[in-house]
Formats: sequence, C-alpha cells, structure tokens
Amino acid sequence: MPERVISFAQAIAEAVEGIMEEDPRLQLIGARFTGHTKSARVMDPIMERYADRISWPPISEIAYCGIAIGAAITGVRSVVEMSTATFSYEAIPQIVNEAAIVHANSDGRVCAPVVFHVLYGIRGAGAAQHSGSPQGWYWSAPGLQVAMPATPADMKGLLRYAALRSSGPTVLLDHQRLMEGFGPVPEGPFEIPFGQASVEREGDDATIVAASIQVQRALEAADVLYRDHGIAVEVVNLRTLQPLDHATIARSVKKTGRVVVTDESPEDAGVASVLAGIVASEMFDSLRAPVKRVGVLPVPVPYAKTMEDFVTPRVERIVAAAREVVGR
Amino acid sequence: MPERVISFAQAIAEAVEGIMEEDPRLQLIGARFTGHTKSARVMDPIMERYADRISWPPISEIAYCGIAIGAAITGVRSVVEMSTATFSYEAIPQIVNEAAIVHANSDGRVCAPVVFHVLYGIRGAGAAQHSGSPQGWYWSAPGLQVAMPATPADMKGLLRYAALRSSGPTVLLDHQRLMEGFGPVPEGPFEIPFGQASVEREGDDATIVAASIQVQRALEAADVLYRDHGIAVEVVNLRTLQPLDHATIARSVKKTGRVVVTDESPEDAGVASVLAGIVASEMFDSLRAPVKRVGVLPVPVPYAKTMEDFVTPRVERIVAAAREVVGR
Amino acid sequence: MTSNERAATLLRGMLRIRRLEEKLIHLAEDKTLIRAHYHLYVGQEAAGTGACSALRRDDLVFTTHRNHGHVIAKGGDPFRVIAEIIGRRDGYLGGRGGTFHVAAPEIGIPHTSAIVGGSLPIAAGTAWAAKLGRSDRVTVVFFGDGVMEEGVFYETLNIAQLWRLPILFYMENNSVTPEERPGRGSPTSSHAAKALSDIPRAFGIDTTILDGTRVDRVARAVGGLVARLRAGEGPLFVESRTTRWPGNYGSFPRLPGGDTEIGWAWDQAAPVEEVREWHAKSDPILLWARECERAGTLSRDAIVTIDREVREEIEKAAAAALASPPPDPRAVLENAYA
Amino acid sequence: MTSNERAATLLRGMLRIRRLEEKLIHLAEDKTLIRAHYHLYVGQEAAGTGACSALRRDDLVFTTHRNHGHVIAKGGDPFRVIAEIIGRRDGYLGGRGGTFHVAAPEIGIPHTSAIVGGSLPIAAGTAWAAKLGRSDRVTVVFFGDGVMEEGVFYETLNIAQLWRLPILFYMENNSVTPEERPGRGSPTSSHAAKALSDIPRAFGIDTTILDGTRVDRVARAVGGLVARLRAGEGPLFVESRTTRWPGNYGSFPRLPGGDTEIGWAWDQAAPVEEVREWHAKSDPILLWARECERAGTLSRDAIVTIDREVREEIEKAAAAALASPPPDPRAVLENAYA
Ligand SMILES: Cc1ncc(C[n+]2csc(CCOP(=O)(O)OP(=O)(O)O)c2C)c(N)n1
Ligand SMILES: Cc1ncc(C[n+]2csc(CCOP(=O)(O)OP(=O)(O)O)c2C)c(N)n1
Ligand SMILES: [Mg+2]
Ligand SMILES: [Mg+2]
Repeated sequence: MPERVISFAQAIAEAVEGIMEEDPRLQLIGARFTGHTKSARVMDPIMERYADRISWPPISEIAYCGIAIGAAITGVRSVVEMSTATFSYEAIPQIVNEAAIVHANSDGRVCAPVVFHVLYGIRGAGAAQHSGSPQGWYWSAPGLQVAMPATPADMKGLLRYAALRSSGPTVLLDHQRLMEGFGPVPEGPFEIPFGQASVEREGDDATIVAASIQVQRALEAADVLYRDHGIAVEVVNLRTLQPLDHATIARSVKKTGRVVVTDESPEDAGVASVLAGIVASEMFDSLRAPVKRVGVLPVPVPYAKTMEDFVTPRVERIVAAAREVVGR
Repeated sequence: MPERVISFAQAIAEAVEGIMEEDPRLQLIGARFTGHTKSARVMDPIMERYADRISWPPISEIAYCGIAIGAAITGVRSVVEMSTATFSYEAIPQIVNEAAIVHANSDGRVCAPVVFHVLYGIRGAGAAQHSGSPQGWYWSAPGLQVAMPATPADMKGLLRYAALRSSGPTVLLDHQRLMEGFGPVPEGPFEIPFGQASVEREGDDATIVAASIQVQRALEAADVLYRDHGIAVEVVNLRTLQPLDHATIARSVKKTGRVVVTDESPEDAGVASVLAGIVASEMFDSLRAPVKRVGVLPVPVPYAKTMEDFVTPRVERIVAAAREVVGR
Repeated sequence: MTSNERAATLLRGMLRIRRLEEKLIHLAEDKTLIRAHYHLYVGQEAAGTGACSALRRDDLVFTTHRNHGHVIAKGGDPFRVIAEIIGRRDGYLGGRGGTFHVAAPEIGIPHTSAIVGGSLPIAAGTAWAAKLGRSDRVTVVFFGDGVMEEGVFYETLNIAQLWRLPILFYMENNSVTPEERPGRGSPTSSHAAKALSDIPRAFGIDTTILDGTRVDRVARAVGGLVARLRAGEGPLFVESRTTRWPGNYGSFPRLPGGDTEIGWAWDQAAPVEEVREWHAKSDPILLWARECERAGTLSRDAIVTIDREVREEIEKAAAAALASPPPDPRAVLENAYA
Repeated sequence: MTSNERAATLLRGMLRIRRLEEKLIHLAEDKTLIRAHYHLYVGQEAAGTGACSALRRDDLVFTTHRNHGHVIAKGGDPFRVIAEIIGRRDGYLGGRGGTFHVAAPEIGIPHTSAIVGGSLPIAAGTAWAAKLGRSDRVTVVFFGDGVMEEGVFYETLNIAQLWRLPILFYMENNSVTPEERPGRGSPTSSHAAKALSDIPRAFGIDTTILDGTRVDRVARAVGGLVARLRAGEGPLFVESRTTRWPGNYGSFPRLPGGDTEIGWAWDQAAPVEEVREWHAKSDPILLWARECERAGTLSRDAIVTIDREVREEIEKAAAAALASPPPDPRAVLENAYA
C-alpha cells in the first residue's frame, strides 16, 4: 500500500481534529496553529466544527496561559496556541514559575498537562521580535517538556501524545517554514511518546544531531555531502529536547565518531551548544573530532534578506561543518 | 602595604556609592542589593544619602525595567535592583525583546545602558520560586551582557564597568550566599572590563571553569583535591558569560587537558552544558578526558534542607568530578 | 448550626491560625527549622476564616506567599501545615514546598504560588473548568493589595469578566489604619487609584468592601457572594481591609507583646505599648471574643476553654511535626517531570 | 501660520502617509520586496498627523507595529521609510528593522517595538528622564486598543500617574463604527470595560475622547494637552477613535478600491461599493479636504495640486529606495552588542 503523503500544516489540522474528537473536554485557546503561512486556511474547518470549544482570548498571554494551567489542574486539558514564540515571553512567569513546578512542588500529587504551542525561529522578515527561538530556555526550566517536530508524522504523533497522554506541561515549538513540507503520515490516530529520537538517514562518516527545521536542512545537507563529497552522514531527529534520547545519540556517535549539532537558536549559548556539551561529557570516548555547532549567529535577528540569510543555520553551513568534522 | 579585605556585601555598597558619586544623573530603581541576608543593612547609609535618586516602584517589574530602558535611551543611566532572579521573568519581554535589541535594531545608533541586578540561585529555603538561575537564558538573548561576580573585587569592578562605561544592557547576577564572603578590594574606583576572566588558582592537572559562587566552591574543592588527592586544579573565574573570555579558558585547557565546568543552573541544559559545548567544539584537540559538568540537578528546587543540599552543585560534587576527569 | 456553635466555630478557626503562627515564631528561633524569611497571617484571621466558612470542601481556594492562614481556614491539618513549613516528610507537599507554597490538594488548595499575582490566572482557570463542566464549584482567590501593581491582575480580571467566570477575587488590603477601614479608600504610595475598588468596577465587576477584622460580617457577606457565584453571577470582587500587626513589619516576624492572651479581650490595657492599640482596635480574634461575650453567644469561660483546647491542639501538632523525619533527598528526582 | 497654510500642511501630512502606504501595497506584489505581513495606517492619518503637528522636533514619539504613519507624521523622510520597509541600506535602520520597527532616532523616534504594549514603559522612561533633567520635552506614545488587554499597560499607567510623568498616552481605537465615534464607548469582545476610557480614569488620569478622523480637532486638542504636559500636568490620556478601512482586515492589506482619488472628496458615489461608505464617512483625508473647501481655506485646485505634489514626492522616494542596495550581511555582527 502506498504511503499517504500530506503537508506539515495538514498534519497539524489532522492532529488537532483527532485530539478534539477523542477528548470531548479538551479545549483550544487560540487555534491559528499554522501562522501567517500559505497554509493558514487549513485550520478553518476545525475552527468551525469545534467553535464552541475554542476560546479567543484577549492579548493577555500571561493570563490565558495561567488559565490553561488552572483548568488542567482540575482535569480540563487545553492546547494553547500562542502564535509567535516571542509572545510567550509575556507568559514565562506562568509557564516557568508555575506550570513547570506544579507537579514537583505538590510532591507528585497534582498535574498540569497543558500544551503551549508556539511558532519559533526565522520565518522570513520577522526581524528581531518575530524570530525568537526560546527552546533552550524552556529546556532549562525543570519540569517542562519540550517538543520540536521535524516531519508531518512527528507533528501528528507528538501533539497527540502531549495533549492526550502526557501528565506534564509541554512547550511544542513549530517552525513556519516547515508548514508546506510534505511527508508520509499514517491515517489513523497514533502517538509518538516523548524521548524517542529517530534516525532519519543512516551513514557512517558523521552524525548530525538536530530537531525541527534543522532536521530537514540536515537531510538536504546529507544529499549534498554524499553527492558532492562522498560523505555519508547519519541524521538524528531528536523530536523532543526534554526528555532527550541520549541513547540514540550515543549509538550514532559511537558509530561515526564525528558530530555536528545544529539548532535554529543562538549559536553561542543555545541548544547546539548544550547538545555539544552533552556529547562532550557523555560520549567523549567515541569522539574523533571537535563537535561542530551550527546555530543562529548570536545577534538580534535582522530583517533584510541578505542579513537574515547570513545569520540562519542554512544547509551550506551544515555542509561546511560536516566537511570540517570529517576532514574532507 | 597590607591589602584591604572587605565583604562582598560591603563591596556592593562601595560600588554603588562610587557610581552614584561619579555620575550625578545615575538613578537607582530599588536599592536592596544585598537581599534577605545578614548584610541587608549595609545599604542603609547609601539609601539615606541618595534618597532623591532612588525610586521605589510598585511591584511592576515589566514596567520599571522598561522605564529604565527608556531613560537610558535618552541618556539617563540606571541600575535596577530586582531582588530575586525569578521576579525578572516578569520583565523578560522588556529585557529580551527590547533592551537587548535596541542597539542592533537601530543599526548601532541608539544605546540602552541599563544594569538589571538580580539575586539568583539556591539561597537556602527559597524553594522552587525563589531559587531560579536564569543566567543561561540571558546569555542566549543576543544583545545582552551577563556578569556574574565571584569575589568582592569582581563585584566592585564589574558593577562600575556596567553602570558607567558599558554602552549596552547588562544582567548582573549576584548570589546571596556570597554576601558575607571576604576578599581584597582596592579602595579607590576601578573597573573590570567585560570579557576578562581571571585565573584564581593555578594548577596543571585539571581546569575548573566557573563563575560567581561556583568559583568559591571550586576554590574550596581545589584545596580538598590538593590536600587529599594530590590533584592540582586551575580555577578559571569567568566574571562575565557574555562576553566570554574564550582565550583564557583555552589557555588553561591547553595546559591541563582536563575540564570540569560548573554553574548553579540546571545541569542538563544550563550554563555548564553550554560551556562544555564550547570547550568540546573550540578546544577539543587539547582535551584528554570527557568534560564533566556540575550543575543544579534538573528539578524544581525543593525546600527541605536535605533535598536542597542534594540538588546543589556542592564542593563534594566538584571534587568528585575533578577526580573523575583526572582519573584518581 | 446555632449561633453559639457558629460563634465557637469562627473563634476556634481564627485561634487555630493565631496559635499556629505564634508557635512558628518560637520555632523560628532555631534557624535549622525555618531557614529563611516567612510571612504570617496574624491580624487577617477573620478574613480567611470568615470567607472559607462559606465554602464547601470541593470549592477551590488559591492563596499567596502569606498562605498558612488560608490553608488552615479551608480545613488544613495543623500538623501537616507545620511539618511543611519546617520541611518534613509529613508536610502537605512532603517538605518540597515549604512556607512559600503550603497547599493541600485534598481540600481544594491544589497549588500555591509565592509569586505576586502568580495564582490569579490559575484560579481563573479552575473557575473556567468548573463553568465548562457545568459544576457549581466556585473558586476563591485570596491575594494582597500589592497584586494590583502587577499586570497579570488586570489581564485576569478582564478575562474573568468577559468569560463570566465563577470566581471571587478576595483582595486583602492589609495596611489600612483602623480609622480608614470603613471608608472609601485612599491613594497609596504604590497605586494611583483614589480607591482600589475603583479598578474592578471599571471592568464592570461588582465589588464589595469589607472590614476584614470582623469575622461574622465577612462570613455573611462572602456567603451571599458565593451563592451569587453558584447562580452564575461571577466574577465578583471583595476588598477586605485589615490593619497590619506590629510584629509583621520587615522580613522576619517578631512577637513584640509575646503570645496573644485571650484575656486581653477584656483587659485592653494589659498588652505592652507597642501592640496595645492594635489588639484593642484591630485584632480580629479579640474583637470577636468581645463581641460574642457581649452578645451572649459565648461566655468568658467558653472562650477561655476554646483557646486552651486550640493551644493544646497546636502544641500536639507541632510536636508531631517536629518528630516527622526530613524527606529523603532522592525523592526529588522522581517527581520533577509528570 | 495662516489658516490656509495650516490647512495645506495638515492635508499634505496626511496625504504623504496615504500615498506612501498605497505605494507599499503595490510594491508588496513583488514578494521579494515585502516578504511578510505588514500593517498600514490608512484611515488613521488624522490622528498621527494632527497629534504630531503639536510637537517639537525634540519631543519623543513611540509607536507600534503600525508605525509608518507616525514616523512620517513626526517628520520622517519617505525615502528612508520605504527603504527600511523593503530592507535596504538607506533605511532608517539600515534595513535591520523593517516594517515592524521603523524608527528615526534623529527626529525623536528612538526605538519601535512591534510587541503589543512593548513601547509603553519605554516611553514612560523617556518621560521620566525628561522630568529628572527638568526638561520640558514631552513624550507621546501611540498605541492600539489591543494594548489595553496587556498587563504592561496597567503597570505603566500606574507608575506614570504615581510619578506624574510628562507623557501623553495616545490610544488609537481603530475599530469603531462611524456612529459610535462620538459616543461614550461600548464594550468590545476583548475588553470588559463599558468604555475603555473608564480605565485610565480609574487611575486618576485625565482622559480626552477624540474623533480621530478629524485632523484639525486632533491637532488643537493635542496642542492643549501638550501644553499641559509641559506645565507639569502629566500624565494625560487620549482615546482617539477611527473606523477600520476595509483594506485593513486580515494580515495582508489590499486596495479594494484602488488608490484613493482626491476627487472622491466631492464625488462620494465614485468609489467601488466595498469602500464607498468608508471614504464618505471615515476617510480623514477626504473629510478634511471637503471641510477645507467648504471653509474656503483650500480651493479644489489647491487640494488637487497638493495631492499631485505628494504623489510625485512619494514616487521619487520609492524610486530612490528601490535603487538603494541591500545591506552588507556582515554588518550585523558589528552592532549586536553595544
Ligand atoms: C513577581 C514578584 N515580585 C516581587 C515579589 C516579592 N514580594 C513578595 S511579597 C511582596 C509584597 C506583596 O504585597 P501584598 O500583595 O500586598 O501582600 P502582603 O504581603 O501584604 O500580604 C513582594 C513584593 C514576588 N514574590 N513576586
Ligand atoms: C505580546 C504580543 N502578542 C501578540 C502580538 C500579535 N499582534 C500584533 S498586532 C496585534 C493586534 C493589536 O491590536 P491593537 O493594539 O488594537 O493595534 P492595531 O493593530 O489595531 O493598530 C496582535 C495581537 C504581538 N505583536 N505581541
Ligand atoms: Mg499587602
Ligand atoms: Mg486596534
């Protein structure tokens, strides 16, 4: 049977539809999951069908995130669609000081299963305030789970797991530039439990560790590396930063001994550096070359296309990094 | 001439007094720099002397941080004393979305030299909401400088540099448990420009990279390591995370080949991991053992002393990590 | 309940808070028991006790850094409250939360934030869930006047009113002089409104001003408000005014006049000067004891007996809490992620 | 200035914004020039133009994501504004900021935030600095009604009033029907207040409601308010009401009726139906043109001439902006840290 192929945006719609159907108490706060993209309209039918379970709050991020937390505490789950990731900064006191600690602080007695959905990263002309990448912050807020789907199937499976099965709060970061990408997605309901990375492409020469859009860029880079330089890289798609699948990374690093870590967050102190640190401390004995990081050049993201492209962790920069670790 | 020795808290008072004297337009927003410590009263004389240049704002972190930014833009510098670091989360939209980008976004035409002062970390019975360590977040917000003094002299010199000389915004993180520590501090005014680490102790066997309270713990660990295990560690005091003094770290790592990185932020995705990542990618060829990280165990910080001690990056954990990298 | 029973219940409820917190000040002399600053509810007991007396067990309550009194008022076990505050295994949160976070999920206090304003939207969320589930559970969120300086307050008020949530915003304005307690309110150094109650009213929220030192009036008023909430008339707002107890300035509470003596209800000159006027005009417990005696609902003897019983209860609770072991540190690793 | 000159200046100021923004819609057909969504000031020109006409060059202005009009009104150069919006080196910010962030430090617009509410406290900060420096510079912060949903709005209002800052909060309520523009205000789906102006009043801030489509009235009113600010009577608040232009719904502006024709001022039936009523009742430019003609301060010919001149000016500015090179990417590394 041929695999069914749909777009990332369609996978979001399917995932949202599925969870709304399965849990009749589940609420949406906001619902424009696909942002200012060509795929913006994909949510329209769902917004119509489930209008009575979608709330459109005022521009009050800290309040509506807290409301979702309170509802979750008393058994009503919600998915909060916050639009641009930088808007979630307004709600950090609720996300980090409250949602993250509810479970631990109650000695395990209370749960706050909320999904905070944001669109992060360099979307194109978003400039400094609409291109933020806070995944590293949320990862380092103990108690929060952090999911970053790379494929349409990831999206469907991770959102479903977060919204219906997980007992904890999750920040799910999507990238606008993934929306029109296609991939195989099973028709029926399925979940991808957190902490399970997938190897998207096998290779012996080097490992590229990535999540979200950087997986797609890594796969493109892998093609170029193989075609032009005879380098076979393995691409590890993390799917979730927290929990992190250390074992899958370690297995690959053991095989290749050479690692590129890449993430669309600031290169100096963002997720790529953290991952490099984990590799250096837990997988050092497998390493045969410096770990190379490819991230956003650590400057406020600029508007003009020339500048924006320059700071983006593009395919060419991944190719160059992989060539460096492999040494050819 | 014998060196003059004063406490960290006294150094804060001296630093604040010095900057208020030198720049007659400088404002303080809040002034309880020494927190809920034994040294709380050390600020009293300054609060009296400069009462007309100290504003006590309502509990409105996002607003008063923004006010300081606006004032800085039009030439009035201020130091904002925010008390506990977790309270600064309320102001992240202003600190990260505004202060950090003012300069870059204006193509270098406008400056916002503000100092945001916070008390971070595990102070003792602060529990989940009064023990936060956001240094990694601020570091990964491009445009912000991040200072973390370890000694009374650091404090005096770094605050003076940030408040009077720097053209950019700085988050200065102090640790309550440093307040009653003593150290030599020159009497007159002096500055410590950002990006200059200091080697607090020399040694050949391993390098400990740290800032703030972890420098003091590293020095204690160094004593134990030398006395009990014959291990001579070198302690690098970073002073600022942004800018980071890569050269001083690299020099030390080149000499020792073995590295422990430690910071009182979450161990999995905090500053220790970032530093480990930098070492692994920039100084790999010097490395002769896995980089060891010692951070806060990645859980919401608990209240009871037994639990709190357990999650703290204590001296014993640094000793154990150093012994591991050295292998004896 | 007869009016005598009611009088006794309210008195006992308030005394339980007072005696527990006085005990805490004594315990805090040992710095290993209470290691940092903490906040007491002394002087505000009538507010929490009166308001919670109008609630069902399954109603939800949210509180603040100043939470001990609310947890006791909602039915919390003094033993487990003290154990939490001194960081022991039998604390409501197993010693994880401590004084800043005392909560008691089993009696409707699921999560306590010590961040100024932190509880407000969460409380609106439990109210929203109740409304969605067509339940008549109400949520009461207690908070200080300082919360009105934080933006989250306004955002929450706005949504609560737009969505007509069954929530009572119970604001405790705890720095009001005795003379101003009945008045309209006056500007403070940290809020620009001429009266704080102008603010919820500008959002169209029905607002009641209460003398928060009068337990009976609080109980009756909140009873009426809760009935309106159950009938779908939320949100509602209360400004409850109390006068700060002299021991409650600065970060570390003191006992300037020693433990409260119940007899001061009739011997108003007895306390040391620093607290004399406060106990005479602003101590909700002594005010209530005096009122009950005058009204004949409780005799002096009955009052003294209740006080003795409560003191014994708290002594026992404290002893049991002190005997509770410190928590096993490794447990923190289990509950970090749900 | 004579009243004729004044009439011409206000008309020219508004037209400069309209023609520039119409041009942007045309430019945006080329997706490499404007690569994402952007916000236009069409329909609100009278507010920015009128208010800024009352300001000195050294007064400070803050704006929002919807900033083009304010920058032009404060005296911004159309060439540099367009260059910024299409990301070119000659833009006010060298192409770094783009449409979300257009600012012009040299004329008193130092930093533009596209975060809802982002500019408010910063504006209070420049007002604070002016007060500290005993300067009579004032700050005007323009913002949308949506900002009143964000907590930062309330915190800023409170401090501005407590500290008596020389700031004008100029709130542009841009979704009001023509009939409601002169009224008291009505509840919206996103704010609970019966009238938005009840809110600043609850903080004790003197508040004026203006029809933001009437440039002359705006200019006079703001002139008076600015004089009061210079005299130390701040803060002050304005609610300025306009009616949304049909091209301004959704994320990508359209030109449903083509470029505005100045002759529609007298030929109200001419526009296509979708925009006909809007141009007749709510277009501040056509309203002013009509008013000036009626009052005899500007003839039809004079009006047409001004329009032609402005169109030529904008065409030239756009051509120059298109000729400006893209910025050198490496420059971003220089200015990240001050
Ligand atoms: C966001 C935040 N800022 C500051 C603090 C520090 N803080 C704790 S209690 C308090 C005063 C609160 O006043 P109020 O709400 O009136 O409560 P009260 O203590 O009077 O009961 C402050 C500023 C905090 N906990 N959270
Ligand atoms: C903190 C934040 N949340 C959400 C947004 C997205 N956003 C941009 S404009 C806007 C509406 C603003 O409405 P209003 O203030 O009335 O301004 P208008 O667009 O009507 O001029 C929103 C929600 C944002 N920029 N910042
Ligand atoms: Mg108070
Ligand atoms: Mg609007």
